[in-house]
Amino acid sequence: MKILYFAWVRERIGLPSEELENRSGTVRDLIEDLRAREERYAAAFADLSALRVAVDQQLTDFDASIEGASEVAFFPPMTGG
Amino acid sequence: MKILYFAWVRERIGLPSEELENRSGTVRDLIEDLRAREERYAAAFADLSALRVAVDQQLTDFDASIEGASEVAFFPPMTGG
Amino acid sequence: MHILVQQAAFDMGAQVNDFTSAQDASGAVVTFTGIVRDLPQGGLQHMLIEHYPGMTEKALTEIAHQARTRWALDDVLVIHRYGMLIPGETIMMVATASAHRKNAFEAADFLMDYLKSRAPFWKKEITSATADWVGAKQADEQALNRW
Amino acid sequence: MHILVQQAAFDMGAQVNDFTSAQDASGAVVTFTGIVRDLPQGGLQHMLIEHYPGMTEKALTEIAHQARTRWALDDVLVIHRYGMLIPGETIMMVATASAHRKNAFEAADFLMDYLKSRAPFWKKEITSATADWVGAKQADEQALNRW
Repeated sequence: MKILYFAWVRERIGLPSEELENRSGTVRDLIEDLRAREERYAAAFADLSALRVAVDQQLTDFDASIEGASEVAFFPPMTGG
Repeated sequence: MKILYFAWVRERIGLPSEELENRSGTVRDLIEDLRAREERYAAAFADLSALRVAVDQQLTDFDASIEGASEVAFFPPMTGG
Repeated sequence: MHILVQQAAFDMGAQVNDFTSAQDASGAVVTFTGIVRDLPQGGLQHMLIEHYPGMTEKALTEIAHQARTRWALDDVLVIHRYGMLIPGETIMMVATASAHRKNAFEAADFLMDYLKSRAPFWKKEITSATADWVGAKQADEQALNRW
Repeated sequence: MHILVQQAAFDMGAQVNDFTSAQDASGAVVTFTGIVRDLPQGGLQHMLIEHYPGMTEKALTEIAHQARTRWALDDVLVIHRYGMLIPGETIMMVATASAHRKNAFEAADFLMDYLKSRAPFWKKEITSATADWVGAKQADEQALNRW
């Protein structure tokens, strides 16, 4: 499972992407695991209201399942246009 | 006083413009005079709801005064754009 | 503010580029372009556009001024042709520039609604068999009530 | 329907001309162009636009499809750049073509609202002293409720 980070989430974690072993549960469960890893993850995921998530390139919410997903991406609200 | 006609009003009357002596009163009075002239004028001015008028190049209504005006134009509703 | 009433064809793309590159405070440019299209039943040979020289420029200038009064715009461009046009040719365009996209969109929409019913242009559609003046649409007159 | 996500600059005028001349049933073309503008306090050196390759194209395609479902459109064009852009450069454009001006206006307005908050782009503004990610505006998120 590929985890991607964009914009200040990428900068705060210090990585554009990383590979994790596939897992079950929801986006929220994944975030708990990441937060527990290191301070930079805890900082990046401190305020979920400032974050958005896409599972397999579809925007979704933190309660979405990640079972069988190949990509999970975290980023701030988008500012296109 | 110059009287101008556009689009089908011009075609029905057969003239793009003509000079009349200056007069007082309203647009409606002028129309009565024109209607009385000839059948082609009567036909052109038969249905005022199908006509618009500009006095000195400002869109106005049939009760507007033409006193001192130098141009009065008659035409159908506009279809620009 | 630029108001052009002309018989000659114009290069829409070049006009848009010139207009856009002249803006330095604006983040948003909206354009509308009107194109001669064929009749629903086909067969349009050309369109004749008549206008009222003198009044046309005044009416367009006044409409553009109104737009600038109502929205924070950095610039407005209106080009409208008259004379004979064939299907596919560009009849007219408006462009608006603003720091904010809502202003640019609303002002362009407003300009089009007013230009459609308040600028002295009349269109005639010519086929091999017919030559008909285009009628004003009730919907176009009603559109003015939105503003 | 044309969706382009690219680093390279594009010629807005040429794109508009190509788009417009490809339409034969449409009487109305509306375009929106977004330009890098300086900060209110000045000093912007450049803007960096990051995006999510793969998802970006999917999101833009889906937004364009939605527009085509909701309005009678003959064509839609979306171009969005990423990478480094300097003030005055064109960030992106959308174009819509329809037989009727209201459809073209509303669909372009809709595309911009969705693209702004639902396409995975992020902007960073670089001055000699600062490098700040542009924050999403509450008003942009609320704009989606109009549709």
